[in-house]
Amino acid sequence: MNDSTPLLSIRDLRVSYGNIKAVLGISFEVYEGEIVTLIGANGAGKSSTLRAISGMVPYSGSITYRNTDLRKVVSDKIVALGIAQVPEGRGIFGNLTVQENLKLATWQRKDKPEIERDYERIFGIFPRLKERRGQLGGTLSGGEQQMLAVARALLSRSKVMLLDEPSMGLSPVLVREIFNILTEINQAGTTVLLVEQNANMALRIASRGYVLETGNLTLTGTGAELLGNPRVKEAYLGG
Amino acid sequence: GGGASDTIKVGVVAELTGDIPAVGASCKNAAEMSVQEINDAGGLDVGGKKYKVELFIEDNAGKADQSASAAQKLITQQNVVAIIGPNASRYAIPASEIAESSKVVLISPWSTNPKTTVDAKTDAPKKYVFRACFIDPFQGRVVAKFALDNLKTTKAAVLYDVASDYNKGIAEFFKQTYEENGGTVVAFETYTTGDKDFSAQMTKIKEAGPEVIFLPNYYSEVPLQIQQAHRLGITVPFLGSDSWGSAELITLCGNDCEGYYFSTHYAPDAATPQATKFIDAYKAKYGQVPDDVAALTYDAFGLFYQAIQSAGKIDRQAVRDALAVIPKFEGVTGTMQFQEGSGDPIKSAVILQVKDGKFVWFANAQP
Amino acid sequence: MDAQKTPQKNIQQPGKGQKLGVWKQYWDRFASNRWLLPVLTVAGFILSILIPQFNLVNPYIQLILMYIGINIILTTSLNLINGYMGEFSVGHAGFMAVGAYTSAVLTTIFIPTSLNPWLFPLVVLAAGVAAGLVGLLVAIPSFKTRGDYLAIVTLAFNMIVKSIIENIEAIGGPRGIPGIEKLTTLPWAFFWTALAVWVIRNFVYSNFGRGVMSIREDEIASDLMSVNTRQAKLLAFVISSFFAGIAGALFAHVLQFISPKVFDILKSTDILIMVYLGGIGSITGSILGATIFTILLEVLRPLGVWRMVLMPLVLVLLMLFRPRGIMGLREFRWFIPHYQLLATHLWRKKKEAANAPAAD
Amino acid sequence: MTYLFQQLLNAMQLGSIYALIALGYTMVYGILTMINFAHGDLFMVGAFLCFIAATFLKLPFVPTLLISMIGVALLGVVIERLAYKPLRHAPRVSAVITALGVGLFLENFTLVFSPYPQHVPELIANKTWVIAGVSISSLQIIIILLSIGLMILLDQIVRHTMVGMAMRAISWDKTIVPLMGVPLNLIISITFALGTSLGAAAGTMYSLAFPVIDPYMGIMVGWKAFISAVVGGIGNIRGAMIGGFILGGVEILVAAFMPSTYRDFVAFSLLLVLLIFRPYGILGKPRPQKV
Amino acid sequence: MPLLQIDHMTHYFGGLCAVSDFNLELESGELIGIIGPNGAGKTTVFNLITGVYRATKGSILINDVELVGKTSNQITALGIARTFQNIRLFKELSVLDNVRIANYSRLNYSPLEAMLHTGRYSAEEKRISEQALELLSIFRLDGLAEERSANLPYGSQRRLEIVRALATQPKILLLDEPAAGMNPNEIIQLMDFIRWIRDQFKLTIILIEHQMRLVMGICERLKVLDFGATIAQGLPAEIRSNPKVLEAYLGEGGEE
Ligand SMILES: Nc1ncnc2c1ncn2[C@@H]1O[C@H](COP(=O)(O)OP(=O)(O)OP(=O)(O)O)[C@@H](O)[C@H]1O
Ligand SMILES: Nc1ncnc2c1ncn2[C@@H]1O[C@H](COP(=O)(O)OP(=O)(O)OP(=O)(O)O)[C@@H](O)[C@H]1O
Ligand SMILES: [Mg+2]
Ligand SMILES: [Mg+2]
Repeated sequence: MNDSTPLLSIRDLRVSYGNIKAVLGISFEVYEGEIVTLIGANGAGKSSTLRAISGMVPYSGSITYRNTDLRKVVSDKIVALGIAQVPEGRGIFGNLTVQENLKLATWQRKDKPEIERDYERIFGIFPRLKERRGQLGGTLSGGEQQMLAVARALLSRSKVMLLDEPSMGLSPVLVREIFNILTEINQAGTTVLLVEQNANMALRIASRGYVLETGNLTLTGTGAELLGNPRVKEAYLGG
Repeated sequence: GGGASDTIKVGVVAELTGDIPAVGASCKNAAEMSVQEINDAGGLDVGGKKYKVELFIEDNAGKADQSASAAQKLITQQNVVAIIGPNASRYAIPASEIAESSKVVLISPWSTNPKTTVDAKTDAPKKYVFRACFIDPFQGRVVAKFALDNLKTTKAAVLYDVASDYNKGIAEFFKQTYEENGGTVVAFETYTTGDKDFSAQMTKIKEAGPEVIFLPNYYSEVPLQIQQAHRLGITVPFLGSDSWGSAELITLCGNDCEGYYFSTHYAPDAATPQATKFIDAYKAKYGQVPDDVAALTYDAFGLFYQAIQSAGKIDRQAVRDALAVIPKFEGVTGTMQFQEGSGDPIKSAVILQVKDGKFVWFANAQP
Repeated sequence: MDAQKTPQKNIQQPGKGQKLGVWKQYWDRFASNRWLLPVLTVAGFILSILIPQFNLVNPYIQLILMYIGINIILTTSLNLINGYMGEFSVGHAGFMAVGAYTSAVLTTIFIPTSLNPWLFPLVVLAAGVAAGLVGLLVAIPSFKTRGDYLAIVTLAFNMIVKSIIENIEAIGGPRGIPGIEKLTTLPWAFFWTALAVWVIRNFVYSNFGRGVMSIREDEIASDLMSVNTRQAKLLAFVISSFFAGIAGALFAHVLQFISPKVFDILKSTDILIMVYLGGIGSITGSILGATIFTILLEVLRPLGVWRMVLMPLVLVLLMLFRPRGIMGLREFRWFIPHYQLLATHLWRKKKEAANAPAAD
Repeated sequence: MTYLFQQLLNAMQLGSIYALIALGYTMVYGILTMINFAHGDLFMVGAFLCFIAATFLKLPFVPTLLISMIGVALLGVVIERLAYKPLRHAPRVSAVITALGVGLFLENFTLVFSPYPQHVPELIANKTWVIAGVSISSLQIIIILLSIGLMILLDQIVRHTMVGMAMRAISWDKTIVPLMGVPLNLIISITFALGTSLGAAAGTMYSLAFPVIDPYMGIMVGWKAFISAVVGGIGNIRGAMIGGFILGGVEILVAAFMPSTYRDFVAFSLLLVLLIFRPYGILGKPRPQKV
Repeated sequence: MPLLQIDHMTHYFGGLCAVSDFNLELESGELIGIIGPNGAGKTTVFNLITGVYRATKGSILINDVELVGKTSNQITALGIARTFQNIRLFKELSVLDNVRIANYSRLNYSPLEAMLHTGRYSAEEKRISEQALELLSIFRLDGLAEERSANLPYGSQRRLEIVRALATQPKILLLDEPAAGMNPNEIIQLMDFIRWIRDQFKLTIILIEHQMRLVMGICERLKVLDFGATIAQGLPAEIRSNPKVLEAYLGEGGEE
């Protein structure tokens, strides 16, 4: 699957908040069509990495998407380039309806008819959202919110989707549903960078994975390799 | 104490910022003009020696506490011989307490509250506090008499600012005198400083059917009040107090004030040569007709000059003693003289009428 | 309003040179010296007696010192609500008015002049109590209402107090009360200021004070952690208004004249500015804020009209560079009650002692 | 009866002016949850721009209104960029105090150039009709219609346009907004431009209705707009309208039927009573807080 | 006599029935779990017990004292403490202060004594501080006592929430999704931790969780909610194979 040029390439990324250092110089890349997962303990710097890619926090090092240096691109234009993020805690606008939440995600797009078609495609994947079009985002159940968040990311025509702990706080049945959807989306051509606490499931669907420990990358390998790695087993899979 | 050897230091406390900056601006203008005149003429002759006048102007930001500290600063830091100002009574009173206890003369150009010059505890007049204007009861009575006798009305309405002591004082004395002399006040309405909408009160006044309406309010508010009354179809004449006496009134009012009367200190058209000179000089310097604050400030300075000249030395106590017995001071706003043992001047008032966009002498007024 | 919802906190560590480091060391030693507080207090008190006695500084500076004291009381007490409890009261001048009028009515009408100097402490206390009782009334809406809505309640309260005074002829109406005796002296001003600061500090460092602070952080969690939030709010409002009343009494008896205009919303705004200038949730901040503001106003006097143009600019710039005010949420170490530090101190000692033999 | 109608009409006029100011106020608040205490002073600047345009440039009504609105909108945007934007992540009160400072600055800066009140010339020929004893002026009608019209327009913008949607999203959580590809700073600037230009429109109308203006005119009006906005439910556009009318109505009717000395006392006491029964204003709802 | 007895507890949000006819008898020392789909009403049950919302119907008795109608702080003083689904620490306060606050209902000095700095006040403050430090040291947080709690790493914040709850000296501890955001390994540590605090502090614990490993691993009894109603209850083993639960919550694959 690996082409020679990565879709997304992170070089020596450092992120800090005041004097708290969250990410201490990591490098990795994501190739087209992959599901790459980033696992690690609490506070390891996973979310900070995703935030840096989306331009939400200042960082040092470089992040390149195709051949664009993302440092020079403001947050909202990064989305236009095709990198969407499903943030930690879903980030649904509770005072907007489902329909409005979706519509807002098309801000950067000018192709009206295409957008209509995309709505249909998305409602195909998430029939539940179609039912709940008029409902306020804040009143959706956790799982529904998560679907909405993914749907929004898709609607911005993203080539790469960054997901931050999509299974957090969801019931087992919804967790499985979300992971199924991720695989489907990926098969339909979206590249996925997934941050997960639920390392078991994440590594199962991932083509490759990285382990992040206190701001540093310590291990890497294919999903299956990491699943079998004794250190990973001990630290992240619960023995 | 007081004063270096070759200059006379005078302090001014004025409302340069805060709720009535226009008052402060006029006070400052007149003060600067007065001092400049003296200095251009080579200084003031005191005891055979020419002294330059040095002016210290302090802003009180429209705050009572800052008035006190400004006065205190002038007295102790700048070592002034006397203080002119503050103008509004609510700022003049705290400053006057400082002046009184420091034994320094304070002349308020414009404070009309009777309490300014009186020690409230003993009811005795303060020794060091003077003013250049007449007091509220006097003016309230003057206008009431005018309304009854000259305008031959029996039903009057009043609209005044309840949050301002000046307006309230005059309004109440007007009411008292008017009713004591056979009239009735059919509506006695209020508003609060800063209000711009008087429609409710005017509607109420219209209902009460007065023959004359008294507005003892500032010239910045009066035009709005009259305009709104006109819009409601009120046609009876309006009366005012000295706070109308600014040329601004005409600009702000346009045609709406035409024909109405107010009591004030002097009539620009029937002015003495001295007053005319002042008015012309002021117009030349600042591009506008001086209002009452400017004229009274100018007079306060005049009083001070005359007092220090007759004292013959630059000494705070001597100035006070001379001022208290000043024989007869010919000011821009008329002649004045302090009542025996009091800081309130005996002054005459005039009634002016707005005519063709000018203030015109209408009558001399007796309280 | 909730001041604490901050996604990002930048704890800045300004790069200091070597030289500064040495100074900082001295400063730290100075700032954490726990003898400083009693020494300062006693020295201040003695000075406050000596200054007027021997005219060590001129009356102008004495007057400013008294203003500073009064402003410190106002600022510290308002900080209890706006800084520690995290509400946004914009009506502090209203409480001040209650105190000022209570005391002025007492000294001008009820108490014979000859007794005034002797009864003055009681008069001030009465002013505080009166304001405190009114504070109780304002606290009640705070049980249900928060944030901007509570701000409006305090604003309305300020306007109502002013309007009531304007309507009562017996206490001078809009003309106010002139001829109040000058009973506030420098020692008294110092005494009440020190008392206010001391009492509020003690309160803040008690569990009641922590309760008040926890309301600022998260009222629901606070309630669930056994904090009687109503009691805490009531306490905060009553203490705050009590001291505002005291400040009002001192103010009336230094100015010798009060009128409702003195206590309008602009006065409240001034106090607000002093609080946020000095820093929310910090008593030393309040002391600094009041002092700097009062002095700055006087020092900038020669600027005339421009003074009031410059002051707000200073405020805006300060907010931009120190959004929590000069001392926001921090306190000098010497200012914190002794036992507060002692507990952790002892604890560390104990642990070291326990660890020591093991290390051998 | 005539009396009552006349007073109600008076209340309508004052109410719609308060409403107009409260609209801009609540708009900025609704999107940024920031009390813009400088709003009253931007309103004042609007009135002064109107005065300058009408007096010195001798422009008629519509260009004057536009100049005032555009000028203040620019000023609003600049203030936001310089003074509020750096404080987006600071505690909310810091921005509020900054706004207070900005307001004081605007007041006193204007004062330096204009210590005396200024007169605004009559831009709309004022006609008064008397219908069944009730006087109605052309200005009154224009003011009432304009404020209702602007409210409807604003309401539509916020509810039904993409920009409006983005504004509402910002009010919910501004950190997420850029992830939707929405330019946060632009939307905030638009919000400020809209809100402050409404303030300027109010300033212009106000100075036509009450043609004496001074640098401090915005203080009291600003507080009243704040009160109106809160009474209606702060952040709620229709609420601001209702709040403005209620405040105007109460002020006029208390003065009309009680001794006018008690006006402030009664009006503000009523306000307190209202807040006791509706702690979040008339149309306001507490933001749902999940425990 | 059960320690906690809940009868017919029902709550509506507007028209929505968030909890309907919830019954529970809890004996001292038990550790039970509440599970159910998102939005089933689990957190609401906690909110009703702790007085955040007032139950529309029903009664909640602790040691025969009625809790419905009491304020949260009274309920906490009666011995019920909780943690939150989203961490709700007092962020700007120090770790130590977070814990000390929990003594509010048991102070032996009055506000006046506090203000006047009496001996009793200092002594009590000293006692509270030492007690809090003692507790913090049990959880290895004493080194951070003077740190702002917002500066703590996520895991420590979760632990601090539990410490703070314990500082109110509860009989019953309610834990709302304590494992949220933890990886499987951390979850295993958490299980030991919960068992340990139960024994150490003689607690009765009710736990809400979506992590089946944790729930099945330590809970003695389970209640399953769906749309506010109790759809199943019993031993973990029974629940695991209950068809209703499988359909509504666990999914066909069953527990992972
Ligand atoms: N806004 C912020 N301000 C200050 N520190 C922060 C901020 N956001 C994160 N941190 C700190 O940065 C470090 C890394 O945080 P990050 O959120 O990237 O971790 P994470 O791996 O996503 O953890 P989690 O599993 O808890 O989501 C942590 O120590 C955290 O406390
Ligand atoms: N304050 C509230 N106002 C209105 N509805 C509410 C409120 N709190 C909760 N609800 C609703 O009540 C229902 C139960 O919510 P609750 O938080 O108890 O669910 P939960 O079982 O804890 O879910 P989760 O597992 O996602 O935390 C949901 O439909 C929720 O939307
Ligand atoms: Mg994270
Ligand atoms: Mg829950």
